[in-house]
Amino acid sequence: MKRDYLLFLLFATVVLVAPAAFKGGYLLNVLVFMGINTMLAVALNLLLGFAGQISLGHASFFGLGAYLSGILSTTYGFNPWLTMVIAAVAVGILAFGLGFPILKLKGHYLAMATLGFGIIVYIVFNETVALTGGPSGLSGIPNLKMGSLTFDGDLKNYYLIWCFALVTMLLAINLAHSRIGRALRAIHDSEVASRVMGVNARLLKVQVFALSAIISAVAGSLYAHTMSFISPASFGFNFSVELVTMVIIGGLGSIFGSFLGAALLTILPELLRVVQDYDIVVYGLLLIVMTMYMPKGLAGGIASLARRLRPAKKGVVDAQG
Amino acid sequence: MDLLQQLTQYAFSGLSTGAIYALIGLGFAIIYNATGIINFAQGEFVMLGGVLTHFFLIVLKLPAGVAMGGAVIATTVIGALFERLTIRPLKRPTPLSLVIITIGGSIFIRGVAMLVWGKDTQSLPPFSGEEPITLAGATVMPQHLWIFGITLLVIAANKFFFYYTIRGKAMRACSFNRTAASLVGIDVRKMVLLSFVISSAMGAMAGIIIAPLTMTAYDVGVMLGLKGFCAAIIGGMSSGFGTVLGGLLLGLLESLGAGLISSGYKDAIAFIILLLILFIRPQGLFSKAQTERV
Amino acid sequence: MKRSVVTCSLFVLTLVWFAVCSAAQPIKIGALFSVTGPPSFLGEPERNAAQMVADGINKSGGIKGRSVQLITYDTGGDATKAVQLANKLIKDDKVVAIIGPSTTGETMAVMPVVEKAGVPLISCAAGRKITEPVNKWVFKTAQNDNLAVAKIYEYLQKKKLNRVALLTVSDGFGSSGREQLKAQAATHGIQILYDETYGPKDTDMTAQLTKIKGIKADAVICWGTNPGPAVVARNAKQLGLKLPLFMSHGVSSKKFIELAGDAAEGIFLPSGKVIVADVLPDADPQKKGLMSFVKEYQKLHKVEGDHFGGHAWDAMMLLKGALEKGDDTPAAIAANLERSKAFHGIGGSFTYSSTDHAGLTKDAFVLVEVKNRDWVLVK
Amino acid sequence: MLRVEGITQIFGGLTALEDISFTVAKGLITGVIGPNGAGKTTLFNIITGLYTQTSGKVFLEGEDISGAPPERLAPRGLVRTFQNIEMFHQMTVLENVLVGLHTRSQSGIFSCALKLPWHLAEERRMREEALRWLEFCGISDLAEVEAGALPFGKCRSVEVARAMAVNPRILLMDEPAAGLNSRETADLEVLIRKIRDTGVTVVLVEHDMELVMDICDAIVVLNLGKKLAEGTPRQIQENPAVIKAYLGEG
Repeated sequence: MKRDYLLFLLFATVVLVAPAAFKGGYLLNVLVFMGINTMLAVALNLLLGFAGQISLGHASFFGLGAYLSGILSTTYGFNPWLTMVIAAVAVGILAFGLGFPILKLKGHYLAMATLGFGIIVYIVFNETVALTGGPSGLSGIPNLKMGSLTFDGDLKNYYLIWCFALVTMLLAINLAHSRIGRALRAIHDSEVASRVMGVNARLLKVQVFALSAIISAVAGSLYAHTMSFISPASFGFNFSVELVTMVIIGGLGSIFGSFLGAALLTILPELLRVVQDYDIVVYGLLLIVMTMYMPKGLAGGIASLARRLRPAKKGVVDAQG
Repeated sequence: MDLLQQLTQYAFSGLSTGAIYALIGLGFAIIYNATGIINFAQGEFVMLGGVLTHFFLIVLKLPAGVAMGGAVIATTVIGALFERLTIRPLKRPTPLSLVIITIGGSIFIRGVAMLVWGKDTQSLPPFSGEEPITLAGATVMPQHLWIFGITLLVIAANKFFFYYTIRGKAMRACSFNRTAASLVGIDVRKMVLLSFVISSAMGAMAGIIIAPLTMTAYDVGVMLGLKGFCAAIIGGMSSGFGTVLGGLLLGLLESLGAGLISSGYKDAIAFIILLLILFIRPQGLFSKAQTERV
Repeated sequence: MKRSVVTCSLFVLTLVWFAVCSAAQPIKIGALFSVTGPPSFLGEPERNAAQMVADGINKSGGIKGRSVQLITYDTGGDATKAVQLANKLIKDDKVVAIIGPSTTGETMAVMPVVEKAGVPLISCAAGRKITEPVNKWVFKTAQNDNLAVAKIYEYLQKKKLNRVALLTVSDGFGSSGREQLKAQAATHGIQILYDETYGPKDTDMTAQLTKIKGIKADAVICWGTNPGPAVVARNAKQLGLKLPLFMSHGVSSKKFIELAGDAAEGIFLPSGKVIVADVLPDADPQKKGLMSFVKEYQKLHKVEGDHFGGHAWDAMMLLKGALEKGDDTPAAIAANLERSKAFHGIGGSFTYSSTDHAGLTKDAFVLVEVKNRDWVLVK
Repeated sequence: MLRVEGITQIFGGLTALEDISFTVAKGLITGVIGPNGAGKTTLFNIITGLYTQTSGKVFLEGEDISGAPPERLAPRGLVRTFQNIEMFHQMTVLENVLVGLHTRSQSGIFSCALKLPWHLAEERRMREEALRWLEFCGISDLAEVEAGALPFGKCRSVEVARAMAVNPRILLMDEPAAGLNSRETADLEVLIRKIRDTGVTVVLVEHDMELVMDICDAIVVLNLGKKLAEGTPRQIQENPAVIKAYLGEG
């Protein structure tokens, strides 16, 4: 437990000084998106890794946050900070209501239901042209402002987004080590025993679902206000799959793993650009191979590597002794 | 055109599209029943059927029969390889890891198809002419009749295989209880492989017979796969009439929705129905048996 | 003495080296095309055509003695990626100008980026809102949708076909066309009786067409890109829908005729002149350029050059013109682009001005009809 | 304390329990015994809400709790342990016991995530109490060990500590001595008595007759889904029907 907080402190320090190394280059811009993806991956990990419930429609909550915030601030002239709060609350309520029937389902049926929900939301984005601008998107979304400070440059956005991402990570770590986090992990290990201990598994799952949706909506709002432009294509089924991939590749239930997964998937297109059209093939292959040979993800892989190194050292000492 | 005539046309159009969904849905149901896996790559088998036939028939200029046979065989080999290389080596398969692996497989297959055959949409000649057939004031294409016919044939073959052959019975045994099946000497792994073989062959067949109507390209598998999946779920994941009825119902509702309500929301209507069914009757509309899904 | 000779010659050598270097320093031009993803039918020919122009320039000695380096990135049709890659082009590759992206959505997303950095962008997307209102840094080569719509509506007006049914695809292309179709209806005395959309991956449109059959429309306008319109054409034939069918310039390539087969016969559509290049009168100022583009493209890529590739061809040529006129700083390029006059390209004859960054008139379009599996000019 | 009335459970065509009725007195240790397949575990599953019985009723201190799910029974003081120990393997022993305290803490999802002050105070209180229960079961030294790494015997103790943390009024133990060696069984006997001495009513299903006869105040005997006998250990030992059932079964 202490180790997680120490690691977090170290991580936060790195994040805060990192921009110095990039001097406003293009990579800084990639890091902004990495921050948003980290928020989303951590949010989904709460659901997938802690509560063990799959969602193939999480991009829709991201999109709902982006559109609610975007429409309210652009078309109706609300303050962007206010619209962020409105979006978070509205999406939270929606997810809470949806959670009860949808989380009754298990496994593939849950996957299919969340996928279906994601597609419905996507179609609504496309079809309500008067409101969302339809497939050609919504442009001219105002930047966030804080007094005289407008978040419009990469560096400013970097700090804005990463503040949110770090807070998200901290909240998730807190949650993992609390009453709720323990109950969730208990459900994961033995649902029967946890129920006998008085854990209301169903309510908890729904609450986590809602929290996860709220964080995703906030990320969506941030995305809308930093990009100034949103279109439905960013919130489709593919992105939902990409989010699940981030969580799985990073490691289920590991907060830092979610960062690793988000980082890898944000950087991956940059790395794969050399292979051009082959990137989709490599992406599919990576998904299969990682799931097959690294079921605990990058975080699990690093942890077991560390474990393997440590006894080796001890072994040497023993041999000498 | 009066309303009644319009409704007849909606019904015919819906049922024709529904038959396509049904055929694809059956592929899902077979793998699910034998293994408990939802194969998200099923749509890609459908795509492969169409794209490969186009490749053999138009590019390599092989005779039609050879081209179609070749497409089915090639797809089946790919399906079997997919199972051998990705599903079988899994030490502890969980529903989650299987969902991700089959999604990864579908992305991979789609990517390879794009690289090999390009991004263009291709059309295939219909089996028997392009003269529409008029029935009760509504029209259908001869190809639709082929789809209906082959769907019926597939159901009959399924019924026969699963209830009257040793292998089929063994596969059903696996779906009820894998451990028990292996205790009585059924090679469960072989059955899983067999289910992938059957469903990829069926997917390819579906892809071939629908391509003259819907055209084909590397990316047609996604939406067709999802719709087929919907059909299977509405039908309660049965590998017989349930899924077929599910597909027909889905097609019908889509067509009526597009004609009478709004064609932009057509797919949304389909998925709302799916959600309602999952919420209210997760065992599917047509089956009574209570299975482990709630 | 000896030493000073060495120093002198070193100095001279350094100067020469610098001169050589700066002459060899290529002009970097960025390109964003959606080579993969749903709009790949746009991005692929665009990338090919842009590369073809760049290679052509370099083969013939470059621009003012300097070669051109084209840096192309694939956006996959994703606005987020387009923004990231625009940033990459500007910040890391330090390009002087960008051509693309392929779609209106991506262009709208990229616009704030180039505006902030002060780098000219020549979009290959059709959406009218890209250049209206005029943005100092943003130009476009694809014909505005409104010109295509005007072409169709003028013909309808002439033939007194006043009641139309619309069927548009629910993506950026379709929704932009739909907007224009609705906006211009009144001024042309057109009445819209039916207005529905279909999904880009839909495989059956009989329901919509049945509905259209039941109303008293004079013509059907379908706005989409392959394969949807081909499905519409086939379904219309199946249902025996006898109304004149109009498509958009989104399907003005041989591919559409191939996909729709016999059902394509008699279909009208507005198109850039490229598909009818061979039957244009010799007096047409575009003819020479069109013919050479089509042939050259065919030589390299085995298919005839279409007007999507033409957008990128035009963008590269306009850029070349601007670079020949002045400095290679982004600001100078933007200023010189704005002075482009009567450039006879693939999409039409371009004349940019400080109030017009689209540069085309409706003469850029011709109305064609499909006859015997080929295009015929409609007079 | 606990009263079951006419419990009948039919699985498919098979009658697992038929018209079972008995009462468990407050503050005592009651044993439920019977040969394999007598329906003991099924009965436990019904009482604790994991199964819903075909007919019959369960009362907890006069209150009808038939059909209530387990998560609703825990706050009312009805808790059970499992024959094949349902441990939370990936959590430490202390965390296992903390889950037992779930119903006795209130922090919601937001105050947990935000680490609000009252949540921190509550967390401290819970930790102290959990440690107390570990001490009660004599395993304080194992607090930080991952539960999955424990030997079987210790798991029993953790499970008991976890159950006691719920603050039960009545504790149902399903074969607590199964898989334990004689020394561990002796320890268990002491522990069960200790639990009773805190005022908790104990019901246990057990095969180890020696243990049952030793510590139980009352015994219910089931055979083939029916109640065979009920009484003090001595009465049961002398009951001819019981003797026949056991000897007859071999």
